[in-house]
Amino acid sequence: MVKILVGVKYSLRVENLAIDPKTKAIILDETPKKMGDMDKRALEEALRLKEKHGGEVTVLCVGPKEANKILLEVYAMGADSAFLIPTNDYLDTFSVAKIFAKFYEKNGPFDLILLGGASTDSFTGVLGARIAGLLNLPIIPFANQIVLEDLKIKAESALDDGKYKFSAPLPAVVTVTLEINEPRIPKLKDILRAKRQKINELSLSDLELDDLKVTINMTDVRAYEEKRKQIILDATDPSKIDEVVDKLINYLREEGVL
Amino acid sequence: MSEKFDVAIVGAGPSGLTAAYFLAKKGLEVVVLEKGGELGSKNMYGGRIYTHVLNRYFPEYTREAPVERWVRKEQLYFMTKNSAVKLEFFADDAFLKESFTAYLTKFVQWLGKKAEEAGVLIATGVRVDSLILEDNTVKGVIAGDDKLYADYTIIAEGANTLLLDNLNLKPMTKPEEVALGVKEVFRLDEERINERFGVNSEEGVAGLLVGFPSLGSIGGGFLYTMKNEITLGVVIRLDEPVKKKIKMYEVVEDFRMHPLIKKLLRDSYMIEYSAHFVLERGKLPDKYLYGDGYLVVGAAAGFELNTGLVVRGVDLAIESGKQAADTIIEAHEKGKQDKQTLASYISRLKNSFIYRELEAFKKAPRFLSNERLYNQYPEVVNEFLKEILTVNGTPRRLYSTFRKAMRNKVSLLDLIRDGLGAVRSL
Amino acid sequence: MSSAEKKLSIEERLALDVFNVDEEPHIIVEKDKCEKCELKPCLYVCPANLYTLDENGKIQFNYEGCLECGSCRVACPKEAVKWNHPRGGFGVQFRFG
Amino acid sequence: MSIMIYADKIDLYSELINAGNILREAFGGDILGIVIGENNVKSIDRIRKIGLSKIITFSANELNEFNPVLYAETIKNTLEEFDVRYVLMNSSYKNKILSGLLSSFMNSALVVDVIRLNVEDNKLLAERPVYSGKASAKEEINADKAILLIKSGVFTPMTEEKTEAEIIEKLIDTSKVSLELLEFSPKVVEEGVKLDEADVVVGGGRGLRKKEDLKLLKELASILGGAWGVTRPLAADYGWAPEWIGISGASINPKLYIATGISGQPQHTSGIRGSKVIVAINMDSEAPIFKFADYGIVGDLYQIIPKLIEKLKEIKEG
Repeated sequence: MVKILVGVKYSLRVENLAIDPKTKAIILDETPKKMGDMDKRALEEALRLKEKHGGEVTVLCVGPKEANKILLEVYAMGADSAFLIPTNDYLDTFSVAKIFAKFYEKNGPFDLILLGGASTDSFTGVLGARIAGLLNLPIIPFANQIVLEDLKIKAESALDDGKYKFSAPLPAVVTVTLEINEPRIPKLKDILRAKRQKINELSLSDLELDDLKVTINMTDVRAYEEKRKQIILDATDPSKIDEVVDKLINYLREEGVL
Repeated sequence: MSEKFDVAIVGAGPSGLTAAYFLAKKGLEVVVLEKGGELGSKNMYGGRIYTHVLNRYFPEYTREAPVERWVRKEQLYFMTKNSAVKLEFFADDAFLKESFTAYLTKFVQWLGKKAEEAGVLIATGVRVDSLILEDNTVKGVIAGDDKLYADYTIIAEGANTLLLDNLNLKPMTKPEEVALGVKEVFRLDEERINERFGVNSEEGVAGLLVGFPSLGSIGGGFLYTMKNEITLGVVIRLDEPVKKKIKMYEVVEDFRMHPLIKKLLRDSYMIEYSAHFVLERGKLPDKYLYGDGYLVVGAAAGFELNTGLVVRGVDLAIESGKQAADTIIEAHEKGKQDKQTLASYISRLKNSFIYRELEAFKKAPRFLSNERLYNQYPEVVNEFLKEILTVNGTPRRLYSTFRKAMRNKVSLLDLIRDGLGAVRSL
Repeated sequence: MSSAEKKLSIEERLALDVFNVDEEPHIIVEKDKCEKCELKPCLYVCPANLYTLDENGKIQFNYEGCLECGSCRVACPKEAVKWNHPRGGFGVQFRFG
Repeated sequence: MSIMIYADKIDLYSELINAGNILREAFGGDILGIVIGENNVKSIDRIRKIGLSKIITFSANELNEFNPVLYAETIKNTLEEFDVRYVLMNSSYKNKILSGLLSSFMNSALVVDVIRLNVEDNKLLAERPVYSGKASAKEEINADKAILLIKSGVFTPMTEEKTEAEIIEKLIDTSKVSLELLEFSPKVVEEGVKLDEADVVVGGGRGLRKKEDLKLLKELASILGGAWGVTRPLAADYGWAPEWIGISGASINPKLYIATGISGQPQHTSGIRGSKVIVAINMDSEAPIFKFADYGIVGDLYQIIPKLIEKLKEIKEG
């Protein structure tokens, strides 16, 4: 039996970022959103662990009220309970980590915290470690394989310079990559069941975090100009190829990409 | 888990949701199955909703519905490649509340919320693959490995009638029976839209553009002002691009490059590109609209009205949803699901405005499939006006100018014939 | 977000749309049937230009970017287009439909 | 108070010292270095004169390979001992985990992937790319302490010779650490670079006539030290490769992407947006890919790629 806490984020679809063409400011309200790609895999992994070992999967989401859309999906996939902490303010990862830590303490005990390795939008990849730091738990980051045996979690992490196989006693924090699994697609009956499940809402006061203070203020988010130079060289005449290739190599040198 | 509902509805569009709403109000257990991940995400149309049915069934819409602008100006453009003649109707206050512009995506979300409040279970992200057919009776739906039983099934799948076609519940749709609508949405600030179209923030414009927009093919262009956007697009019968060897995705951009349109869209930027079917064939024959255990509503039933000058769908969809709900409520009270009992759907439709209006425009498709309407007349009108408005010292008489404009384009006989045809079909 | 001043390629326009692409194609084209098709209506009707000809004159098709209008299904004279909606929740997601 | 620098590659200390100098000028204090692991400690001479006042070293056997919990424990005590207010690290996956653990311990702000750093009115401002590199975010640090992960290459390495740092060797008790490293298998470079991590990607589309022609891509990719990939039809329809670049496949963010024989359908181009520079080679001058390219060559890829390979080889060989 494992009790697993999974974190999911109501993330921006970065491929459809709404950008004001004049100011290049990001219009967050107009940018479509979804459950974070890696978060979904964390949930899938939790569900698989539950199916294998028995137990319970609790999902926590910190985000705007509309995030209940993805919690419906969370229920449809098979979570036992889903909690939303509605907030419209920008929260840095530290604040979110504090919320998770408090939730863990108040609603635990949990054997495992499973999270996406990084969010789909801001992609900082530090939340899991910050939660582990606050709760003084071991962390296995960016896992692409998880095994649970003898009250220990073993996982393989894909880091910068290679693969690390770690083992940690429970409770532990594990964050996952996109490669770990292929998330299930809910079926009709799962969706109907999900519609009848209740999304629990908790306020920051419920978690005694009224005085939560951000350590970082996002002051300005602006899109980069997505302009390509479109310098076109004609090499349809085979005799030109030599010259054109030389030109290209020079351009690439100037760009500093060779 | 065995699920059984009184009514299963395939498709959360205006017709399906209206039916669901009225059924749930009567205490029936209703489930709506929608393939889109979110309500409204697969719904698309030009941009206008007529209010008469809303006044009757959802009078609170004036406060609640996501209205963009009330249509104050109706514009009709006859366009050639470089010029345009515009007819404008400026509505008085009484007319003002006859229609409004809105996004169907958002309208459906509103309707869905009402249905849920009435007790409907809406399941999004569910693709219905087939219907349960037992003893020649439709007994629910099949989605993947799951079956969902229901006493009544309402097919509200929209103009792209995949379920009906696959189950041979009606003949396969033919290319000449449908038109393809392609729409582009342009963001422009409210003030500039007001200024450019001569309206205030509450008022909007609905434009129909004939001739050049469909490259002289059967069909036309449309233009609606939203609060902060202009929607623009073309509707062309599906067999036309093939005949003319023109590509649909290019037609709409060619139209947009017309000097007049370019001016209207100046400083805006595109935020979405979409496409959807529009029916040209008119309603399905009665026998395909109902059967043992099921009814067909909305665009799937052919309840769209495209007269060339007026394009309507949502009001017909809502009305058919209401009639289907009433039919099922009555049948449910009798405890019957058979075809004979459900046949009262047709008599209800016949008493509603749907049949009256579809009947009235029955001849329209023939008149409207006359190419001259899209090809030659816009040319003639433009050339005629250009001729009489050009001042270059040469005296001209109206009739000879008219004849000159018509030359090589259309014969007087054609004109008379078409004129008579138009009158007969209206 | 693309300026309305100039013509936009179909690629630029589709890039504005929200797609939740299903890994399982929802349209299968039986290309051997296309070889006997002279008219090839799919080339003209598809609003997303998903049907193209390769250098050998053979139909190429890609389901990603599909606006799910159904035109190719109805227009195809050879019944070569096995059309289905994408699985639940997948495919195009209109925001201004 | 002091500023601490930690890098997981010894060469990066000389870049980070320049970020440290910005903080020192604004807030004062000493810049310390912390070096972990036997191999790194052995190379310590390379960073001895870059301007660090002290270098604290840990060279226990257990520290030779990365273990986030153990490394965090190792650094923790030092932070307290030297009253560290700012920690600078290079931005890497390993350091994201390490800094996450440390920031909770320090109760500090944490910014990763920093590409610009400055101090205005005593406020520390960091800029970093967000949303798959499509936008940049300016972040104002609103805490007394901060850990900043700086992207490599943002600061130029310190070349001047400064006073030699004092070396302090430390020991750590590793017995109580809960996380155990069972096995480490270093990345094999020859195995080929992963598409989504590659600095250079060479992509092929339907302009390639047969599967054997992929060797052109492979050769060009290998000479550039990058990865190769294909568009969806080549992978999914023809089965020439297990995965593809595009909206339903891999999204890539290389410094250089070379698209050969690719027409530029949006399904493909939406997956290559993260590329810094895009080169397109295509026969058809009307191909949409040229709109997405910084440099386009209209011509026959079968002639152009071999020529490019030949010339790049010449350059490489001297």
